Amino acid sequence: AEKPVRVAYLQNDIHHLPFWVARDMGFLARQGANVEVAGVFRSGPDIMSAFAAGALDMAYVGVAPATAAVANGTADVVVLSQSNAEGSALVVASNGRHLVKTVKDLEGKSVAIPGLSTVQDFLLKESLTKQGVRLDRVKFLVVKPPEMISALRNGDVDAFIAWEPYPAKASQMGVGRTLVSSGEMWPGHPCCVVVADAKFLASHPDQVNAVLRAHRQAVEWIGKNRDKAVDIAVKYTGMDEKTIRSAMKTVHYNPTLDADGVRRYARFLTGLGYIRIKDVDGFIGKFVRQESAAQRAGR
Amino acid sequence: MELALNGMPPGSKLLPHIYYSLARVGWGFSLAVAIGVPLGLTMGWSRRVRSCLEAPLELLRPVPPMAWIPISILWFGIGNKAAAFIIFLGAFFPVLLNTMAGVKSIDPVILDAARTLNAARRTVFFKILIPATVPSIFTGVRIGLGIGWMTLVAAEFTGVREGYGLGYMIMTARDIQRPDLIVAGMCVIGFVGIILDKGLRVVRDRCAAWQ
Amino acid sequence: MELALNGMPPGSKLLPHIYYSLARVGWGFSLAVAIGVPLGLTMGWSRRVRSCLEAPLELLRPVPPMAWIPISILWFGIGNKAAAFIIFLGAFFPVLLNTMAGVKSIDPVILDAARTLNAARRTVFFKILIPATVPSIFTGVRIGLGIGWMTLVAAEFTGVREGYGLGYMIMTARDIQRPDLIVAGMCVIGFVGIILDKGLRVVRDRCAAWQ
Amino acid sequence: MAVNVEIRGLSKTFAGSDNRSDYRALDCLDLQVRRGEFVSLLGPSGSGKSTLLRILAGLDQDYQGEILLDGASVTGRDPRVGMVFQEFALFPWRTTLENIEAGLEFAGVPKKERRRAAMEYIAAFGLSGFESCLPKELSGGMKQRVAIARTLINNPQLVLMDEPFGALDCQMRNALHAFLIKLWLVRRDTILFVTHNVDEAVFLSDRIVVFSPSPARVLRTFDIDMPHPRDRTSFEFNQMRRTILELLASSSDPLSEKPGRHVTNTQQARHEAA
Amino acid sequence: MAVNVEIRGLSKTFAGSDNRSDYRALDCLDLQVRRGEFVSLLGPSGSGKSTLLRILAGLDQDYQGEILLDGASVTGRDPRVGMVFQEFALFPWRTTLENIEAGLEFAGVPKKERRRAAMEYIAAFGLSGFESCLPKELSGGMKQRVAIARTLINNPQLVLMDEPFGALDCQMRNALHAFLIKLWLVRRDTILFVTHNVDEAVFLSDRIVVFSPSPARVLRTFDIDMPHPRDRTSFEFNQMRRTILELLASSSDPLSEKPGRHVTNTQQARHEAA
Ligand SMILES: Nc1ncnc2c1ncn2[C@@H]1O[C@H](COP(=O)(O)OP(=O)(O)OP(=O)(O)O)[C@@H](O)[C@H]1O
Ligand SMILES: Nc1ncnc2c1ncn2[C@@H]1O[C@H](COP(=O)(O)OP(=O)(O)OP(=O)(O)O)[C@@H](O)[C@H]1O
Ligand SMILES: [Mg+2]
Ligand SMILES: [Mg+2]
Repeated sequence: AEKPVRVAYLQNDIHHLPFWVARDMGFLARQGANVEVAGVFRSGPDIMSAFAAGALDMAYVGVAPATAAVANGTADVVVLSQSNAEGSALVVASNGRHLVKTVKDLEGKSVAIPGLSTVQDFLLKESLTKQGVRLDRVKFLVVKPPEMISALRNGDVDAFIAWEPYPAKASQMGVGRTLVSSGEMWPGHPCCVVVADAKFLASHPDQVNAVLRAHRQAVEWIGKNRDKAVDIAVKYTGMDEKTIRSAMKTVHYNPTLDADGVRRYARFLTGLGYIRIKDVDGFIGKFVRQESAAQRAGR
Repeated sequence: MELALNGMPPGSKLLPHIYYSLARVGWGFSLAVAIGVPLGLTMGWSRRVRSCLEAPLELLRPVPPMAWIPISILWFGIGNKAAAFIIFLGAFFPVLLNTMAGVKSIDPVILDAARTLNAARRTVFFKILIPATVPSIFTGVRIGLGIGWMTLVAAEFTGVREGYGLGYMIMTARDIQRPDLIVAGMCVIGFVGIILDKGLRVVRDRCAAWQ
Repeated sequence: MELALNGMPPGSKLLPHIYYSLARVGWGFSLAVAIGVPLGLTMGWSRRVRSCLEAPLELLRPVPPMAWIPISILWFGIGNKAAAFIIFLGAFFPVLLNTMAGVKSIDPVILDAARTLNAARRTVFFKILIPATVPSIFTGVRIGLGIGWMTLVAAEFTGVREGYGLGYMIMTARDIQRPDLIVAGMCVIGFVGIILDKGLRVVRDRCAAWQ
Repeated sequence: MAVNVEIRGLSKTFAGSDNRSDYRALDCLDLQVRRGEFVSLLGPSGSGKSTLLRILAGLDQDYQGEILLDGASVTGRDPRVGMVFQEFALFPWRTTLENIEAGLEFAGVPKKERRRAAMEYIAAFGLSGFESCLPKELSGGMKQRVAIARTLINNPQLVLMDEPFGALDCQMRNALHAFLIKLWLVRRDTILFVTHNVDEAVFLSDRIVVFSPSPARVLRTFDIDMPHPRDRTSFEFNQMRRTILELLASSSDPLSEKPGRHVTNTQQARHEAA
Repeated sequence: MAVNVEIRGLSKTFAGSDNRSDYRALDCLDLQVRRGEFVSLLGPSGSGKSTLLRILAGLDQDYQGEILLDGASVTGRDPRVGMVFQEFALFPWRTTLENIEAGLEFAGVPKKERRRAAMEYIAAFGLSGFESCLPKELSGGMKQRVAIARTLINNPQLVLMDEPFGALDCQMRNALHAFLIKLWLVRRDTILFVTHNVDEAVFLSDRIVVFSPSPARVLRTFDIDMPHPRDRTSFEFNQMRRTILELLASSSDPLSEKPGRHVTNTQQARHEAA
């Protein structure tokens, strides 16, 4: 018997709902994918470190840490499919101490971001630049998402940008309200993706494809069975149904990745000096292999 | 407060959390003792071994266990090996340093006495050095277990395979914004820590009654 | 390897990282000394104070500083106060316990001698107890500084307002997957830690020359 | 400056612990030390000599019976009583000078005055040149001289000495005997001196009190009226030594101990009790 | 079982450290101890007595000169040499029985046999009933008896004793003197005994060697041919004590020390050197 595929996902990140669904609804088994959860991680960079250590074959992870890891040569993975697009939001304090009505009002304020070089970092900075706000007029604080709500309540920050379900939780708790969702900032922006170790893909294409088929099936199923999907999300995160329900409104589950989005993102990282790639197109060509995988999946 | 009993990622009961955490600490800590004690004995005993290893160890010592997390994932992948490694790092230095200090603090007259009783160098090592160092080893082991246990949360930060662990439980409680469960988790950690320490003290009082 | 000099979140130089980390450790550590030493002295001196405070402190002791992070943010918000609190927690117990142990280990004959020289209780406290405990206090302070420094990475995990700090630097290096920079950061932490310890040893050799 | 000491019906019981029953160290002891008298206490280990001294010094106030200084009953610590300990008990972080002036400092004597007084004692005790040495830099005999000076500078009227020369070698001990007698002949304070050394007791004291094994009773008292300085090798001296040695040998045989309680010295007992 | 010891031109220099220059503890010392002779070494503190014993025991091999046992030159540790230390130096984690049988255990003697031998020594040394006590549960005199038994069970032909009774009180000391002489009269091993106590030296030895202040030279030798057991208060005994005490007093005055080097005892010096 073949060794099971070692898969990882992030704890409490509803962007990874398709995996939970594929697992609980038996899609993985039905597609003949023998999968083992090799780790539940707290952050994308940790998942990429695990790839570097050879401890993982496939994972659900943010496109940002995957790009950084591959560009910096730490891990060799390829993106095969998208888990979700959009699904983050900019939240401002609900008590209106400082009147923030638009992104432009953030000038001179402080905003929490989940980490430098994250998708959220990119979205916010791009959006601010578009509104004509100079970046050095805004104070960015790196705060881990679970602490963002406390920080916002304490007045340590005036706003935060994070992935769901934290924005939903904040409004659920009455601490903040969503100013703009990430879909409004950049419609259809890529967020979480399904990646596989490049060597594993070459040696075990069938197993990879089985997982991808289950993934597509799960995404489709979520679209049709909203309520049942919510139940599964509640089970995996331990959060209340109401939060999950409102969080899922802005998460757009879609298996097809916008490669242009990744390109835009890679340019952003290069611009900030976090990564150094000369040939962005060549890089994307090697990094995003969605078409070939889809072709193989459809075979 | 003891809602924690209902399980934190709901459905995950308290006992397996404790069990998995104990297993991780157990591995890392045992490794620290298994390496730290013999190494400490030889480093205390032989000036040559000491002068070789002292400098690199001194540089590693003040590096926080947390700073090792990325490296440990790189080396050991995820799951128990990486967690045990972080805990090992926390527990190793107190065990090593106390064992070394114990060897150095042996009254030289005791060693002289053994030599005038015609004990060979080997005999001195096994029959004098080791028993005489036992109390210091225990001190180191107790501190090491304490620090190892304190490193637990950091270690479970790296991600856990089984979905169980006290540190993981606290992280989950944090994710879903339940301060009460965080505090409950902290109490459990404090409590288990006290029990472990009490246990070690009992063992020590058995083994080092002559002190 | 010393690319770290170019700054980790690119543009942020190494020196301010060290400076901000030192400031945070400085605050937390000073607080630990400022509270731990007098509390340890009184707890060692007065059986009543000791019996009141011993039990709750024993429960808090084995709780890892990292487990305090969510609580500390809840109480202190983000930034230096929360970080200093975490470091305080790491440094406080070694300082307290060593001071207490120091008071208890004073040779009772020394206290008897002071009393037969007609020293009042107050005089014994200030002129005998405190100077006699200085070496133990220094031991505690050294261990406390070491652990405080080890807690730094955890503390800077809570988020830093200024965008500087060695722990923050390592986290950033992790976020963008640069193991070389992580190792460089660890070396810097180890190195600064050694320098701090050396400094404390110099001060101790000045103050406790009589030992 | 001296005081008359009367001890009447003094009893002391140490409370037992888990593996030790209550222990009666002193049982209705009567003893008088006259004004300006030098009295030595001899007796087997554990007979209660240190216990008696600690009570007289006011370090232990849990006893029955009465202590009278110059006829007035005393409870607790009396500032007229000074004590010299076997373990020297110097303050290790203080220099010779600072140790000797400690008593005056505690009493609030101004710095200049107490420094002048301390320097006088330093000269008298042959410690000149060592004023700023720490205790660890002194030899045993010098430490004991500092300890004596530190006690005497307070001008106690009763000086208690608990085996003060026990830790010294023979030559140092003999030199300090001569020194102590020279001091005492001038000051004439009342001294109660505990020792295990018969030679020492005969050389120093006006009267030797021999205790029985615990609980201490007075077994016998010897008056010694040889003039100072005494000759350790004279016939009279050795006659006295022989009598006392024989009395001690008959009252207890140290080589025939029974398993059970074994407290080597008070220090250890005190530690165990703590 | 005894051995003849000859020491020829023995010199020992301790290397200096930062704040201490090289120190010559022994300078071309000659000394003979005859087969079965009990020789005591007297001399001021720091004169090099312990240094000499450590060299003879093979614990210090960095010296010049020659040591002959029964005419054969010896370097390093010789199994015929045993040593008893002032600090008892018992293994604190071992019971009385285990301490006494240690030497046989190290030599690989089977358990049954060595246990039998140890029990014999325990009985002979009056330690019956204390076989399974740990050292901390023994009194000082018992500890020293265990230390002596532990050394003698190895049947050394030269027994070195470095102030073995220094830590004991007078009565215990006198009782052990009688005990040691009784043993020695039967065994007749060669004994080299270091002490500060003149009384002890006169009571025990065939010959007393008095060392000068450091570096040690032999100042004088006294032959004592009083029969055992000796009477400490006899005229002859005290005549000898007086002569030796006067010689010691004239050769150094312990109360007139100069600031500078002050090492109270060997232990401390060794610690500082470590
Ligand atoms: N704190 C204590 N608790 C219990 N027992 C004690 C305590 N202090 C002394 N003892 C006991 O009281 C008895 C008398 O002790 P003490 O120290 O007075 O004897 P001593 O005559 O001074 O003996 P030594 O000559 O050995 O100094 C001893 O048997 C000792 O065990
Ligand atoms: N390890 C050492 N390093 C340097 N000097 C030493 C060392 N051991 C001993 N000495 C010095 O050698 C001299 C002789 O010491 P030794 O211990 O032999 O004297 P001793 O005659 O035994 O004195 P005591 O009667 O006090 O035991 C002393 O001055 C001492 O300071
Ligand atoms: Mg006593
Ligand atoms: Mg010596």
